[in-house]
Order: sequence, then C-alpha cells, then structure tokens
Amino acid sequence: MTNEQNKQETIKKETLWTKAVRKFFRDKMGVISFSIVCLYALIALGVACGFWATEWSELNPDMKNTGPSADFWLGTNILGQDIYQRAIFSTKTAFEVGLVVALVATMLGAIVGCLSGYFSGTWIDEFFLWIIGCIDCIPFYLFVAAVGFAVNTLAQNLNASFGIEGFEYFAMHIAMIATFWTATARLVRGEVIKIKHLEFVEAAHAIGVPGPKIIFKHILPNTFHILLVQATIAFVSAIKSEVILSYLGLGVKNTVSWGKMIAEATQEVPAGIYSNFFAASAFLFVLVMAFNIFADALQDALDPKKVS
Amino acid sequence: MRLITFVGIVLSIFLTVSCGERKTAKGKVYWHSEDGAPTKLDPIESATTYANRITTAVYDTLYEYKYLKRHPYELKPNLAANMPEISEDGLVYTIKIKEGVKFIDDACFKTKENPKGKGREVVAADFVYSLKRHFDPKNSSQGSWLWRGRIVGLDDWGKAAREAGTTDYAAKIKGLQATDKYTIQITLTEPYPQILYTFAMGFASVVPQEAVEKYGKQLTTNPVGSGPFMLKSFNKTKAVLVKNPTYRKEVFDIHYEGYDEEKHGFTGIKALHGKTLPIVDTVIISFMKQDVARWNSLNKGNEIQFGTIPKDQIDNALMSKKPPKVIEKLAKKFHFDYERESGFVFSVFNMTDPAFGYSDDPKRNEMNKALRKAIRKAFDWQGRIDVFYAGIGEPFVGIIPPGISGYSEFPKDSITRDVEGAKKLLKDAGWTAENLPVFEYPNAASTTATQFFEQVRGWLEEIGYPRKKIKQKEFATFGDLNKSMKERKNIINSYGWGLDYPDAENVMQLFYGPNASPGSNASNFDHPEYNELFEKAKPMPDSEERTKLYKRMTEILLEECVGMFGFSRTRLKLWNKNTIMYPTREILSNVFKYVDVIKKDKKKKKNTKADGNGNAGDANNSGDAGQKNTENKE
Amino acid sequence: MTTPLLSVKDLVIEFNTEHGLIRAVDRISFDIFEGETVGLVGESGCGKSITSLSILGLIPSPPGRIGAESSIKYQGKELVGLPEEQLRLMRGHDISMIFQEPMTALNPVFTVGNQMMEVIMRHKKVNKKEALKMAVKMLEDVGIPAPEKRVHNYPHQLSGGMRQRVMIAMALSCNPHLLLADEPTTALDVTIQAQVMDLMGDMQKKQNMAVILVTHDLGVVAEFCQRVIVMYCGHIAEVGTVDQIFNRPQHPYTKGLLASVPRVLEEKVEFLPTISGTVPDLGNLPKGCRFADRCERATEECNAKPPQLTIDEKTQAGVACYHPYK
Amino acid sequence: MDTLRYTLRKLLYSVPLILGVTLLSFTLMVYFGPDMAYEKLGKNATEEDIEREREKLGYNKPFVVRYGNFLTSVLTFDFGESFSTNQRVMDMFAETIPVSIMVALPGFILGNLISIIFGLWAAYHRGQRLDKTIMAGAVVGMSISFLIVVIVFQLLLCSDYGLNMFPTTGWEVGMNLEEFNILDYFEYVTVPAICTIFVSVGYNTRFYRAVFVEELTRDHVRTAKAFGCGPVRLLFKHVLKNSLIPILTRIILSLPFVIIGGSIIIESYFGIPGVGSVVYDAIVNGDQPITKAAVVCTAILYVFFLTLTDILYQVVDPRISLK
Repeated sequence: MTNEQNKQETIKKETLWTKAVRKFFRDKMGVISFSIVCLYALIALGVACGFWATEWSELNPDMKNTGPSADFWLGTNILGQDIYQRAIFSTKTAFEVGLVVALVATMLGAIVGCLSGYFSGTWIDEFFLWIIGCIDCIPFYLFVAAVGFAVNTLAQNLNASFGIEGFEYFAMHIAMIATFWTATARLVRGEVIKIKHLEFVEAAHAIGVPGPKIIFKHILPNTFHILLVQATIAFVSAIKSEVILSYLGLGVKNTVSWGKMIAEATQEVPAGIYSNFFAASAFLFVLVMAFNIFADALQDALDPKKVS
Repeated sequence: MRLITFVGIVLSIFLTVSCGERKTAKGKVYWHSEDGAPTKLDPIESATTYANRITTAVYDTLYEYKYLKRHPYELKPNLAANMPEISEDGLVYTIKIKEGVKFIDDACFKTKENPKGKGREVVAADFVYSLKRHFDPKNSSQGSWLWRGRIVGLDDWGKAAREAGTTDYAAKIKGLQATDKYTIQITLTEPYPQILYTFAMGFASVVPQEAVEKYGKQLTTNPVGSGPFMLKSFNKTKAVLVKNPTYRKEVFDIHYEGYDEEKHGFTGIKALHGKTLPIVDTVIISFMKQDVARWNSLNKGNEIQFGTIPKDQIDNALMSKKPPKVIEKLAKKFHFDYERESGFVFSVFNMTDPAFGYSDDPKRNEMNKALRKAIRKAFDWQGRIDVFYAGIGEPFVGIIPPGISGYSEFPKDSITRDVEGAKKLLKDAGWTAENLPVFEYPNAASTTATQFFEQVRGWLEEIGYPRKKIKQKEFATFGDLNKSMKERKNIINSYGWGLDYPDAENVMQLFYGPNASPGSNASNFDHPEYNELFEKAKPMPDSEERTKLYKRMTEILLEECVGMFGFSRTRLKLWNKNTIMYPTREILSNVFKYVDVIKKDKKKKKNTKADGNGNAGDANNSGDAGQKNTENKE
Repeated sequence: MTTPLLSVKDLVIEFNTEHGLIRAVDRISFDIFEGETVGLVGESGCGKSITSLSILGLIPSPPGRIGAESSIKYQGKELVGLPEEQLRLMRGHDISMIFQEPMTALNPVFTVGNQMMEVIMRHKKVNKKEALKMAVKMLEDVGIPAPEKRVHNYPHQLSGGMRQRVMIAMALSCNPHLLLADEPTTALDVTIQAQVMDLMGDMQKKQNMAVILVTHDLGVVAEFCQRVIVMYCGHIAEVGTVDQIFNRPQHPYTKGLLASVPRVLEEKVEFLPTISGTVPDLGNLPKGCRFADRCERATEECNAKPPQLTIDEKTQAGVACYHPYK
Repeated sequence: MDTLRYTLRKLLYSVPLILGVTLLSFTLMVYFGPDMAYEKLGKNATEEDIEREREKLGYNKPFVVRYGNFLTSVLTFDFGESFSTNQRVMDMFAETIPVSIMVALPGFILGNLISIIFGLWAAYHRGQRLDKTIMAGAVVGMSISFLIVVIVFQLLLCSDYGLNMFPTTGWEVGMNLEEFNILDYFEYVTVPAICTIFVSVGYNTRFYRAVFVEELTRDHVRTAKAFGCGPVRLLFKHVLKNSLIPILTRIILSLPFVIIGGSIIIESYFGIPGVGSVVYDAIVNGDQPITKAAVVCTAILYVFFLTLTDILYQVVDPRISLK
C-alpha cells in the first residue's frame, strides 16, 4: 500500500461521509428523529449516572394503582411504585440492551461477513455460510428461548465451578446477538466480495500486504456504512424483541424495562388500569419510531446509488 | 384506506355471525374453566388439581368426599361398597367394592369372545394392580410417596422388580391383596389413619390392566375407567368429557351429601335431589392460564360458566371485601361464593444454606437466626395480602391453617411487621450493610412473580438491606425453579401448599428431616426434637394428644424461624346462574357429576343473543333465589 | 409547407435533484412534418432522449416535469397537460417509440408474442386469435424467419438484432404516424445496425410515417435523415437539412462535432480533432451561450446573453449563434 | 425429469444443513436444556427415584451417544413420546400443526396481499404524497410492538370493554371435514388474523415497495408505458410478474416458520392449541422429544421450500434454468 493509495482512499471516504452528513441534515424527518433518539440517550445517560429516576423501586403501599398526580406524574402501579420513574429508568435498560446487542451483533456479523467474503469460494466461506444457514432456519423465538436457557445453564455451571456470577444477566442479550448477527454477516459478505475486486485491494495484494491486514484495514472500513445501518436496525429489533421476550419470561432481570411494564399491563389493561400500558408503550413507540425513521434517513444518506 | 375498508368489511361480515352458537355438543353442556392445564391424565402421574379433576371423573376411586359437607370434610364410599372394616390395631383394612360396576367399552377389552370391546366388570384385583403401578420402576409415579413404606411388601415388590429388571404384576404382596372378587385386604406396616384419604385421591384410581397394556404411555389420552364420564378429547387448552353410558346407578341424595339450606340454598341444588348422576351430558373444561381471557370469557355469558375472579379484577368486581360481596351487575348474572383454600402460601428459608440457614459455627448460627428473624419482621403480610390477594383474609400464625384438625393459636409476633425491631435485631447480631449476605429471591418468570420480588426488595431496603444485595433469581419456568429448590440451591422458597387430604399430618411432614429435598421438606429443616415428635404423632389419628404434639412442633418452627407463614388465600368463585352447582377446587375433585345446567329454550336464547347480554335473561327463577340468599348470608 | 405533424414550442424539462432544480431541456422548439426523418443529435446528456420521451409524456414525475409554457402539438392537438388516459390511447397507436437496448426494453418474462399482442389488442379492437395473427404478420414484415415459431419465444432466446426487429414490429404494429427511435442501433453490432436501419427505412416508406431518430451517430443521420436538429446542453444549437448541416455547418459546435467523426472515405486519418473543454454542469450553467467556454469564436456578447434560435419558415433551418460560420 | 433430478441433488446438498441444525439445536436445547427429572416425579421423590428417572430420560449418557440417538430418531422420523404429556410427538404435531396453519395462514396471506397492493400503489406513486403517507404508515406499523397490538385488538374486539364480537380465547373449530364449520372458523380466526396483518403489513409493504420501485425503473416498464399500458395492467402484469422472485422467496421461505413456529404470542394469548405454544413450552420445560422433532421438521421443511423456490423461479422467470 502506498501513500498515494492511502490518500485516495481517504479522499473517497471523506467524500462519502461528508456527502452523507450533508444529505442527512437536509432530511428534516431524519434530523428530528435523530434529536429524539439523542434525547432518549441523554435520559438513559442521566439514569445511568444516577441523576434521576433513582426511586423507581420504592414502594408506596398506600398509593396502589393511582392515576397521575403531582407526586406521581404518570400514576403508580400495583405496588405503589412511580410509573414515571420506572418508564424513565427503563430508557436506560432499553439503551443498554439495544447498544450491547447492536454493537456485538454487528461486530460479529462484520467479522464473519468479512472473513466469509474475503475467502469466498473456499471452505472458510462455506463453513460460515453453513452456520448462518443453520441459524436462519430455526424459528426466531424458539432459537432465542433455546439460547436463553442454554446460557442460563452455562451461567449456573460457571457459577458453580468458577464462581463467576451474573453471567445469566446477559442470557437475553446473548440470545438476541446469536440471532441478529447473521443478517449483517450476509450483507457484509456480499459487499466484501464486491470490494475485493476493486483496484486498491488488488493493489494491496500485489505488493504483499498480509491477508488479515487487508481484511481489517482496507476492506472492513469500506463496509462501515452497511454496519452503521445494520446496527441501528439491530438496536430497534432488540428493543422490540425485549418486549415479547419479557412477556414470555425471558426478559431482563433485576431491573425494570418497558417490556416488563407492558407484560404487567397485559393483566391490568382488562381491569381498566392503563397507566403502565400507556407509559411504557408511549415511551417505547416514540423511541422505536424515531429510531426507524433515523435508520431510514441514515440509509438514504449513506446509499451511494441514491441521487435524489 | 383500503386496509380500513377491508377490515370494515370483514368485521361487518362477522358481526352477523360472531354470536354463533356452540354446536359441538348435544344435550346439556356444562362449560368449566381452570386457571391451569393438566399435562398427564394417567392416574399415577395426575399430580395437579387440574389433572385430578379429570382422572377422578373418568376413573373410580374407592372413596370420595361428600359433595356439600365441607370443613370438616367427610369421606363416603364411591367404588367401595361401604366404609372399611379396620382391625383393632389399625393395621388391616378390609374393603368391599360394589358389584357389577363396569369399565367403559373400549378397544382394549376386545377379544375373540368380546369383539365389540364391551367393558368388563371392575374387580378387587384391579385396585391392587392400580396401586402396584405406582411402584413399578418402569413408571414415573408422582404419588407413590403416599404409600411408601406403609403397606407390607409393596416397597419390596418394587425393589424386586428394579433388581430383576422386569415387573411381575402377578406376584403376591402380603399387604395388598384381593381376597376375593370384590374384597381388598390391605395390611399396613404401622397405623396410617390418613390412608383412607389417599384412596380418595386420583392417584388411587382404578385402572384396568388391559388398558395399560394396550395403550402404554398413551393411556394418558385414552383413559379407560368406570367413572361417571368418558374423555372425548384432550389437549393443552381444552378437555371434553361426555357422560359414561354404562355408569352405575347413582342417585343424588342431597341430605346424605350434607345439604344445608342456610349454606346451599342460593345455589338451587335442592332441585337436584333424587336426580341420577351424572346430570349433564357433556363437560367442556377450558384451560385458561390468562386471567384476562378467563374473565372476558366468563363475562360474555355464553362461554365458560364458571370462573374465579382474577386478582386484577377484584377491586372492580367486589363492592365489599369483609365479607366479600360482588357488585350488583355481577350478582345479577352470577352466583357468587368464596372459599378459603385448603392450603396456604408461605416462604421458608433453606436451612442448609450457610448464609441464611444452619452454620457449623455457633456464632454464625446465632447470627443467621437473627437475620432470618429480622427478615421475618420485615415481612409485611398485610402488604402482601393487599397487593396480591386483594386484601381479603388474614394471615395465621403457625403452620396449620385454621379450620384444619390440629390447629392451635399462637401469639401474633411472628406475623407482625416491625421494621425497627428488625433493624435492632440486625444491629445486635452484628449485621451491617457490608457483611449482609446477598439475598437472592428465586421465582419462576412471570410478571406477578417479579412484583412479589419487587415488594420483598422494598421491605428489605427498609430494614437497611442494600438494594444491590437483593437480587432476583429468575427461572424461566416453574420446573426450573422446582429443580433449583430440590437441589437446595435457593436461599428461600416461597410457594403454596395445597393439602392432599384434610389432615394436619400433611402439613407437619413438610418439616420432617427425612423428607428434606428432593422430598417435600423444601426448608431442609432437620431438628431432632421435631423429628422425634413427628414420628410419635404419625400413627395417631386426630386427637387432642396429637394436637398438643403439633403445637409443640409448631413452636419449634417459630423459634428457629424456618420461614414466614402463613396465609390461606380466599377464592372468589362466580358461576353463571344457568348452572346449578356448588363449586370448589379444594380437596374434592369428582364434582362434575353433580352439576346441572338449566336448558334454555331456543326462542328465549335468540332474544338474549339479540340484546347482546348473554344469559342475563334466562336465569330468572334461580336468579331470585340467588338474590335472597346472598342477603341471607350477610 | 403544410402544418407540421408535431410541433414543439418552448419545451422546458426540469428535474428536481439534490443540487436543486435542473433544466435538462431549456425552451426548445422544432417542427416535424409528415413522412420526414429528422435526426436529433448531440452528445450524451444534451437532452435529446429526454426530449423524445417528453413527447409521449414519459418524463418520470417526480422528479421531472415539463415547464408550464411548453407546448407539444400533435396534429394540432396539445399533448402537454393532456390527461394520462388520453395520452395512453395515443402511445403506440399514433406515436410509437423504439428504445436503445432491446434486451432490457422488452419484458423478459413474457413471450414477444404476448407483448406484441398486448399492444395490438389495446389499440385495435381484435380478439386474441386475430392479434396473434397480426403479430405473426408483423414479425414476418420485419424479416424474422419462422415468425409463427418466434412469436412464442422469450426475448432472451432471440439475438440482439432480432430483438430490435421485434421492437420495431411492435412499434409499427398499429401503424403510427410518428416513430421516435431512441438510439435504435447503438447497442447492436455494426453489420446488424445497417440491417435494422434499412428495415426502418423500408417500413417508414411503407407506412408513410415521420421518424425522429435520436442518436449521436452522425453517420446514421447522414444516411437516413432529411433534416437534423443539433442539441447542446439542453438547447438547440442548429437546425437544418442534412446537406446544410454536414456540408455547411454554421454553429461552431456542429462543426466540432462533425470534425470528430472519422471519414471512411479519406485514405488515412492523422488524428481526430476533439472539442476542447467539458460540457458545463447542468446545475451550474453559464449565463450566456452554453458553448461559449469551449468555443474559439466566443466573444463578450456570447457570455452575456444566450443567442436565440431563429428558424427560417421556408427552409426550416436556423442556428443559435452570434457568430455563425457562413 | 430435470426437475426431479435437480430436486434430488438439492436435497442431497441440504444434508449438511440438516446436520448442522440438528447439532446446533441438540447442543442448545437438549444438552443444555432444562432437566425434567424433578418435575416428573412430583413433590415427594427420593434421590434414588430421581437418579433412576435421569437414567430413563437419558441425561446420564455421554454427548455423542445422545446425539447419535437423536440422529437415529431423525432418520426413522420417530421422536417417541413427550416427556411431559406422554403423548406421541408425531400425534401431537398432527393435532396441532393444522390448527397453527389455520390460524396463521389467513393473516399471512392477507397480510402479504395487502402489503403487495400497498407496495405497488406506493411504488407507482413514488415520491408523491400517497407514497409518503403509505410509507409513514408502514413505519408506524413497524414501531408498534406486537404485544401491544394483541392487547389492544383483544380489548377492542373480544371484551366487554369493546365490541365484544369475538370469542376471547379458544379454538372451537371442528378439525375434520364433518365437524368443520366455516362460521366457527371465522369466529376464532378473525382477531388473530387482524393482529397478524397489522404487524406484518408495515414490514412487508416496505419490502415490497422497494422491490417494485426497483422494477419500475427498468426499461421494459418504460416500453410498456410507451405503448400505452395503463397503471393497473402495468403494475399487475409487468411489474408484479417480474418481481415475483424476491416476493416468492420471502413468502415461501417464511412458510416453514408459519407451519412449525406458529405464532407463540398469538397462540398463548388467544389460548389456541397450536404447535407454536406446544414447541415453546417444550423448550422451556425441557420436553426434548418435542423440541427435537420441531427443529428437525422446520429444517426439513425449510430445505423443502428452498428447493421449491428454486423450481418456482424457473416457472416464474424463463431465463432461469436449473443448474
């Protein structure tokens, strides 16, 4: 790799990224949704730092299932806990789940996709494709449930034999990661196969840059736009799946989440108690909606083919 | 827009047909609901109330409880011709069974001589065979513990089969014999006054060997019994029972069953006196785990006819709680009754856990005891009852619930919340936020379970337990939780215990050392004095002497602070006014045969359908009676 | 001369892009008369294809749109603003079109017969059987061997030349008065090109229709057209007969364009002259003449104000230049 | 003949896939799965009983042996009896799969049909207000959690608080020809179908629109327009048929999940005795015979449908030939 090529590459990248940013900021909906996401992130950060929603677990035995009031903006639940604080606190849970799942799944997808694409046509590629194929043909919730339990069992074993604690907390995360990475891997693989035949890669080859370096230094950065979009999609899917998994009893533990609140609401709504339901679904809906629009805008901005 | 139009069209089409009628069954149909589902209907594995209700309906047990006589319960002969002859020493039971009782017609009876598979007569040997099945090592019996070590030779028979690898059902057992076609003789190793109760349980149902041989494990869906009903279909969500056409003649004698105008008048059961059982032709049992679904379905009026009021609806459904009384709207449509469960909910510490239970270090042992007591003081029974049991009922002290033989009174301090006292206890024992052990509250994943946990966390936080040290140990299913409990991995176990039979012995054995996990003693409590007293009381029938022993045993439990007990939940039952019955889910299980349904004439039904008000209109006659009697009750 | 078959006046075609509004075609006017063949030439991107599409109302909208003052009259009937339903009746019936790439222009998942019959049945009240017959006849007319067999072939089963013949057959199946041929031979082999052009010539004579031949191939224009319209950057640079344009080009751009075509007649070619400079960006057009930057004759005047095209009514010729070659 | 040979070869190639799926699911669901011994023996078992039960359930055998047994059951297609209900697994499937299909299919088909229509409509009007409205609706649809949809629809349509037009739960539909009644069927299937449609339309519409937009930019569409083709014919003849490949792929490859996976949420919320909840419970409870059978059946169906799509491609697009 010569400096020349390096420079060319950076120029190319810069133009893609600056163009993307420019395009993104012209998309009004995209900007609005991005600000909403940022607002949520801020809320989550504040929770994590202990600035607010610190009393989400406090019981108020005399305030069972009350409606909105000055003390409890969104009312209380059956244990007299403040639903507003719980909803706010859940933002942190959502971001934690979303970020962990999105980052790890995308990273895993990127690495496997890169290797698979780079070695396309060899047994390595076949092997990865085989794994992806196997995972993709097990129904989603069944697979998530199975991984969840396997991780739980593993966590117990780890706890018993090595004294490692708290691993089971990530059972749901791991389950989701195990299912989400395949989509990214497939996309990255396709892109890498395309990039592989571009000049700068062939040139790097020609001057004897070692394989791994080519993959991770030259090819991987060029799939970054895909990864970014995939990560946003994984984030949304993770938050949405958490709701279903919480309902099925596979959700997060020791904390509160919108999914848990909605699961509680499944029993309350028919009794005419809506506080939990409205609070959690509104928070969830706005974030997911904003994230979806944001992901769309991002995709449009990063799509080099798209002109208008 | 197109979607909306489409939905609109679909809806308008169905609007006209949706109130269609249930035409799956002919004759009188009673539609029952349960809040859980049975998995297996083979008597040796029918461990749940849900399963028992079906097994006892399709199979015969030797004895059963009288329908209306409750608290105290009273046995009556069912398949048995009369009450048993018991030898002086209480060891030998001789039981005659009814003659001429037939199994249902089934393919398993098909032989050359009997090509249609006509059901054969039930004989004493069938009972012997059915009991032996529990000890067959090939089977996974859930009820064998009822007779384990109790009947002479039965355990050895099982052991021999285990060693031989084959089971010889023909082998004679000294303690369990059919002395003639209709006589069963049982010899016990020691007096076991509760044994007759066990013969009223689904586990002791009489199964023909032919059916077991033909269906093997599939017996679960192909029950062949001699009970009042036959199983027509069974799956995860529904079971359908139909009248057994060859059922023996049995007449409903309400006075024999314990009818009391005061208690039972409002149900209209009086009208059923002298009717031949079973009364309805078909029983549909819907297994509805979802409270919402059950509640909606019940309220529709034309679906399930019986249901309990779910936790979340209690505030809406009741106009007063002491005593429970339903609101006008419901009282119009339904009969209402409430009943304390024959059992209780409680929490016990795992006494083998070094952090909370026994410790070899005497100092730590004392500290742990103080910790347990502090936690008990933090426990807010009223709070728990208010949130989870709709504020109905009172906790009781000790382990034997009031109303069960052997109950005695104790001072209330073990169920009184005392935050300051708890803090003091902790401080005095040397506990600080730093050295307190992690409190892991295990539960099976469900929203209610999480709410339980959150409440406990709230209480513990109040006595100075750091939030970070209170953790939820969530298991995906009850099975996993159960396993963890049986493997003694939990520090505390909160669960409900439903009495297998109405006798305190069934409660006291919960803390008997040798019954420790995987047995029913989930606390793994093993106290020499307690064990000794338990063994002493074991052969005794209910008596003042035994009550005294039980009282002392309970004191030991309270002093050692094995756990937080206890509370018997109150079940709030509603049943549609077009059904005549006195439902229960405690102790009794073969109750469908007494149910009657008021048949509506066609014309009337159409009218009620049209006003969309379900069956509100067709319960007139019994409705008035209901009103009157609810008033009487107050 | 009589009234023109097609009269385009002040045609403006704009596109909404991320760089703002772009005028791909800016106030162009020309007339087409019955039975004549007119070449519409220019470099790629000069707006010639768009112009031909606009006649049929096929500008994708959004992002494209036809300017408000534009007028396209066919036999005196205004096409701009005509309801889609009425335009549809004319497409393929009065005005037909042939596209550049016959492989993609034909629907790959239907047989050629199916596609031809669809057009025939839409515009002529005939049943399936008759339509099939007519399709076979048309295929025969355009010189496809064994047409009754070919009619059941899928496009990918035919060669490039054959496909273009099918395209022509389809275009002519309803006897249109005007045929728009958008680079009909560009994608074909040279030998096939001549055959296809000959076929078009024959068919034109047979059916007496006017043809607008959109191409950048001046050789083809010279051979087949009577008149030529030269476009540059959304403007018409020059209009004239083939003779005028090829032998006496007036616009510097036309001259440059002609100079860059190799002449087979000459013994050998030293080097081909090219027009220096690049085509201006449509989003950033100069105020004056759009060719000024590349023009050796450009003056102040050229940069100040764009020259107007004036067409001589009699000769139907004209040039948009302040300093035309004489 | 070609098709047959192709199919056979394709199925042969799929053996590694099935092996992989079985290995993966075996490791996850069986080897690490829950232990049922305690649950099977009730509240008062002895250590000895439990040890014996473990033996019976095969927990004590080494991994390889257990996996080997699993493969044998795959080959013989006999998965034995459910641990928790003692019913034969294949009987349970035979009973529950038809129910799941009947519950899922109307919503699945209508959901796809509606989405295709929306997709075509939006794509045709690309960039216009209509397109934007449909796409905004799709995003909203995508953003609402399935669980919320189910709760709301059940509340609106099945309860006293709402219209109360449909049964809350259950499945009182005759599952054989004599007992089947179309009205019963509509009664029980409507609300689940509406829920399914509601959640799937958002995703599907976006997908289909993208496919159609791509197709609409093709030259042959312009040709069709240039020859006077109207929008309905253009969309339903030219665009739809040309985009059938991605559509078929999407639809057919999700069928195995519709058949075996059912919809766990719908089935558990509406109390429908379908295969989805059976399988889910099996995983949760460690009812291994069911789990094994479910995964194997899904994998086999998947391979089957994969082959089917390849064959259908050829029917749909004459350019494709089986290689």
